Amino acid sequence: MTIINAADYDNYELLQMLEKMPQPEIQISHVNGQRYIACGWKNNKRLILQGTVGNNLGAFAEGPQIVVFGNGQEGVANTMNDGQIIVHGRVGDIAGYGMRGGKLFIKENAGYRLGIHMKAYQEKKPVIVVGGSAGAFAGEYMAGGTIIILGMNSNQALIGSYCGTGMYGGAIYLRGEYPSRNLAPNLKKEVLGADGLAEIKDYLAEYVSFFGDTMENITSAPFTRLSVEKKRPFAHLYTGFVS
Amino acid sequence: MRYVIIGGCIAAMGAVEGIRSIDKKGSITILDGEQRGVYSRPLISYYLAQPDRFKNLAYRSAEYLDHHGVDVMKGWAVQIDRSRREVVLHDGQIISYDRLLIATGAAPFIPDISGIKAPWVKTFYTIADVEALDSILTKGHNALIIGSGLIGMKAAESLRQRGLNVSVIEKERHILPRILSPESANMVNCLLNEAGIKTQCGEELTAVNENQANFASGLCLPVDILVLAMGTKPHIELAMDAGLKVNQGIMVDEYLQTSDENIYAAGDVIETRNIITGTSEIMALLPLAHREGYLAGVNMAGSKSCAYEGGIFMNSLNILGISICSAGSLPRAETEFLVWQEDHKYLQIFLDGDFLCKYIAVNLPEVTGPLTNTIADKIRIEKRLWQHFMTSPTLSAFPDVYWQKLRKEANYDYNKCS
Amino acid sequence: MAHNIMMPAFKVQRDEERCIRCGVCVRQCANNVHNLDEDGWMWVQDDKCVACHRCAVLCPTRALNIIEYPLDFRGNQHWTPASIREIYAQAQSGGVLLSGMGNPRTYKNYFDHLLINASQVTNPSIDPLREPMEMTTYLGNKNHHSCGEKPQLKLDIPLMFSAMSFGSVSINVHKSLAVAAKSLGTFWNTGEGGLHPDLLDFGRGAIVQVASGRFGVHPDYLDNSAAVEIKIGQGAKPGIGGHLPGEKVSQDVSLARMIPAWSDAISPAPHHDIYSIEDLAQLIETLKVATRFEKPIAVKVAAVHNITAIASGVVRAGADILVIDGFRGGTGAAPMRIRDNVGIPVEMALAQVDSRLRDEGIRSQTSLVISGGIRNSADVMKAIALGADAVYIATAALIALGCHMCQMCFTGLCNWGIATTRPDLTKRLNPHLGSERAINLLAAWKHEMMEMMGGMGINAIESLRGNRLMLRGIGLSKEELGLLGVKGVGE
Amino acid sequence: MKVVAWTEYCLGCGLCEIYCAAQHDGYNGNVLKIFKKGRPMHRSRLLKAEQGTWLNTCMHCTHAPCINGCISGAIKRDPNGIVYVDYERCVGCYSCVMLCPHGHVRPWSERHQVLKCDLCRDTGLPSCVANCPNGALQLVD
Repeated sequence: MTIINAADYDNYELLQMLEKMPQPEIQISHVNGQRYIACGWKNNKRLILQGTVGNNLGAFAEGPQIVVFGNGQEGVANTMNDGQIIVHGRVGDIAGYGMRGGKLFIKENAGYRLGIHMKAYQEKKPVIVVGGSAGAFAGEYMAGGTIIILGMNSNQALIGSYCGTGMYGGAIYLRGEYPSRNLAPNLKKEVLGADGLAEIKDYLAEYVSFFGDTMENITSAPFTRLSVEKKRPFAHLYTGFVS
Repeated sequence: MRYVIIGGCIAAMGAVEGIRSIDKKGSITILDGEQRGVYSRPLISYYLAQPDRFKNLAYRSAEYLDHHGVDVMKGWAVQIDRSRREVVLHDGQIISYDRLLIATGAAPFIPDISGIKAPWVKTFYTIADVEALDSILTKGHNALIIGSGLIGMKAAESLRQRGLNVSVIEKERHILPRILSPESANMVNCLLNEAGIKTQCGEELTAVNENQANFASGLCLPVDILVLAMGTKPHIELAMDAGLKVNQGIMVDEYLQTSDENIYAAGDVIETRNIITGTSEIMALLPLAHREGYLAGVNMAGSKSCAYEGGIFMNSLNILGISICSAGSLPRAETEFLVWQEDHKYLQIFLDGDFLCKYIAVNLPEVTGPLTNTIADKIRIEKRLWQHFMTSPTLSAFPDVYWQKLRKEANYDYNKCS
Repeated sequence: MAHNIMMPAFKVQRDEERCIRCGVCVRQCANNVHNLDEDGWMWVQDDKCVACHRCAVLCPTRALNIIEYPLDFRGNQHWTPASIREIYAQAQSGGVLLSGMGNPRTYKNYFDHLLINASQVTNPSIDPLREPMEMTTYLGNKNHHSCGEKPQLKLDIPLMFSAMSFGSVSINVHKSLAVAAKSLGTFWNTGEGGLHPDLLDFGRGAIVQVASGRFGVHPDYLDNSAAVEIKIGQGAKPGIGGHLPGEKVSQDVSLARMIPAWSDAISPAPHHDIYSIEDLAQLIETLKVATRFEKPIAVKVAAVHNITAIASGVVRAGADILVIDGFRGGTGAAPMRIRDNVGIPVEMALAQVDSRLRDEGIRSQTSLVISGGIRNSADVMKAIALGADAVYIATAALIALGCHMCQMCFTGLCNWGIATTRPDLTKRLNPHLGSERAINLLAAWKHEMMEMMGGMGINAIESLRGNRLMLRGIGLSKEELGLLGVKGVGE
Repeated sequence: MKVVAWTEYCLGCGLCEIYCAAQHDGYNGNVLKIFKKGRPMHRSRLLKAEQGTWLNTCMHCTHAPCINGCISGAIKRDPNGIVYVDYERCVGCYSCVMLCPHGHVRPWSERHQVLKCDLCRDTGLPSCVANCPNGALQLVD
């Protein structure tokens, strides 16, 4: 493994160097807010980042495997097409915006607008697992994929306001108690027993393997699955006529 | 190169075109035994029906022959001298050749029974036959046609059009036995009767007496004109005398070459391969005669390069507005078939596994082109597609596989078009 | 709902003397206006007619004519027939009124109040048939002092095809324009609906869009492009997002957008990762990093009231190309109220933005491209003289492909094969003919522009850019002249 | 020379058939007149199959089975390679109909003759090509 000290370079030098490095596995220490790491990457390189990463980590990427020992800022996995990002800490706003594939695991809390406009396509099914809680607008305009919010490592309410507003596809799984006033209307709510978790069991197992909790502990609380019955919520909003 | 063609009919014309596609200069001589010029035999029935309208029976015009530099000699060949490469004509003239094509065709079969030489008993094969018939026919008389094959039917039609009372007598169980199935024959029979042609099957001519024909069953019919249409036999005598290999017809290889390397043969006089049954037989059909002649011509003029794959039986005839098309053969006696029928239209197709082997279409000529070619090209089309087609047999309903194949063969690039 | 009280908008007139019952109109109308029954009786449903003219154009005997429905309301300057009909429609359905194409209202058109100069005596005019005439221009950041060469787009003609997403328009529109752009030495724009796999070869000639829905955006899409355009807003519907109804999301559209077929495709109003100029700067930067600084990044905004401040911010955020879309810009579907009432004319926005960027000394950091209702080569000339580097056209291109401006794009039943994804309608636009027509149009415009430039004594398009002395205003107030930065006629 | 039809651009509008009929029998493309006063007999037919619609037209084959199988020599090839019917000679046996692989040659039942494309050889560009609204028909060599 190659180890780099981020403090030795300025932001763009670091990005350019990473771009050119042939090594499959790179560790970067002393990351301190450097932006755009792994942006638009189309490879399976493995990055281990120590410190706090800057905005848009892994945006537009397809394939990189990224582990952050620290926190993420805004736009983690923004419009990501494929790959895996594991954050051993918390992330800022718009994590997983427009994400179409790959997986994002966050140990602690996520900021506002988590997984906004996520969508699935054929074999591409994006997944976000948040160990803590999520801010307002989680899953807004969600069109596909899976968001799981566990509330394990957080003292806050599980979700902020307007969760699932305008959602028209995919599913959000909430573990345990949540403020139901924060849910958008028209969402279909199903409370699941342990047997109802088959769909997400693998993701939970991955979470456990990354962050070291136990499956028993996670499944000790009931899960609520949020989805939509009407796949076309806006079909009757408009009217055309021969003007 | 000097080419001589014995016979001046369809195969000869094919040969001229075939030779000229390769050799523009060599001399071509056609020996026209009938001394009537190059004409098309199937047209004689139209000539008989409307002598004024169809005076000109030429298959290709005189200008056409001129243009191709063809010398038509009147006279029939009596002997082929292979060693000297010469043909001897009836008047003793000697024509030498480098390549010879025997396209002598066939002649009507005349049974050896009493009274057959009566002046009102005629055959229906040449212009001379038609002229002979024309000279004796009178409106309202009774005409009897012996044999309900293609020739018999066309003779019946033209005599009917001339206002005679026409009856067709067939020895087999149904009319047009080589073309129709019992089911379709039944329908055609009704249509023919409606159109004023009487038919009688299962009767064999035994004797011809004065104004009367006798049959094996004891039937006895009054008759003013009797037309013999009992089939043809190939003119193989010339080839036999010359020592060429002959079976029922002249034997040729796939290049239409006889057992003499300088002599080819084509048309009704040869035996060819039926590509459905795989057997070698006489297939006296106009389109095949042309193709055989053409390929023989090509092979005579150049190196032996164009092989003849054989042919299929196919016939299209119109009798008093009834259209009958048929192609193919049955490889076995028991062959699966599908039928569609509506009003006066009828279609029967015979399937050999996923291959079409024969069809019979009555008053439904529109779809027959693709059907014929599906048989001839042995295109595999699943049975269920045929079943679908037979629910409403139109070109649009024709199995898409066929159209795709045609389009693939055309294979044009849009960008390269004008 | 009870009987609809709205009368038809159009009347189909059939000349029975000329009609031969051939049925071409029946087969060509996707709205089922024409019907031929088994008795040979032709009948017409006027209320379904949208006046697309398909039937009239294809009728082999010219037996058809379409007129506005002659039944008129009582004359009223305030309650116009249109305003009454709109109320009927909403009272019937309860929906937001939807419409297609650009703003059809009679707002002042500043292009029509600008006149172009020509040389006489003191400065000889140039004959473009004889003299070389440079029509090439480059788009991108020209400020090379700070950090080296910046990526540029080279245009052989200062015209590009504007963004129209696959889904809102048919694949054959994309094919036509992609081929035409390649042949003309310019660029086409994918719009926000991704790039269809059939058109991968034309990606390098395409400006690819990244909009709030992020449809079809992935690394290959970004790599296989000429430039990337962040779509913030659109002139036809500033401030709101897009909504491609599920009916138009066919298998092919699904492939390009990478969403399941027949599901709605919703673009939110804002990019939720852009709530400020700083956020925009970050998305621009992200895209530059993702494309390894090899491609210019464009930002497209709608012309709105404080466009100058917005433009300044966008340029400072690092946009290499700033696209301003005026309120006459087209759309596949927009709420009618927004299309007709929101935004400002692009002429005014352009003049103001160009001046402002010059005043702030940042004009060289960006290229200005404008769009929104450009009808002809004179509009292009005026736009360039007002300060544009190049011009986007879309509606004009669609008209070249056969659009008859019926403004019913949102139904997906375009009889001309343009605003539809139905395969049987899509095939009505043969891209071989479409590209030829688009090429013809732009070739003709190019020649006209060279003629006008020659008349002005200018032999390079870049010499015209921002050369407002070549314009005079007519019928404009002093204030308008001042805002446009042009003198009045006679001055 | 032949007309090639592209299903991918064929709209099935049927204008080809209409203009084909009007171009023949002395109507010189006058659609109105042939439909109002005459007997419109189009040569080529619009077919509709699984793969879409297309004009089923003559390929003017190099070894044209219709020419070779014609019993009266009525089907001829002109110096430009166009295969046409000499109506002086056609007797309506339909051998050509039976032989045409494209199913293009069709009966003209009321005249007991056959109809086939002659590429509008008397008037220049084939009428179907000239009037196809979508370029789905092209004349190729």
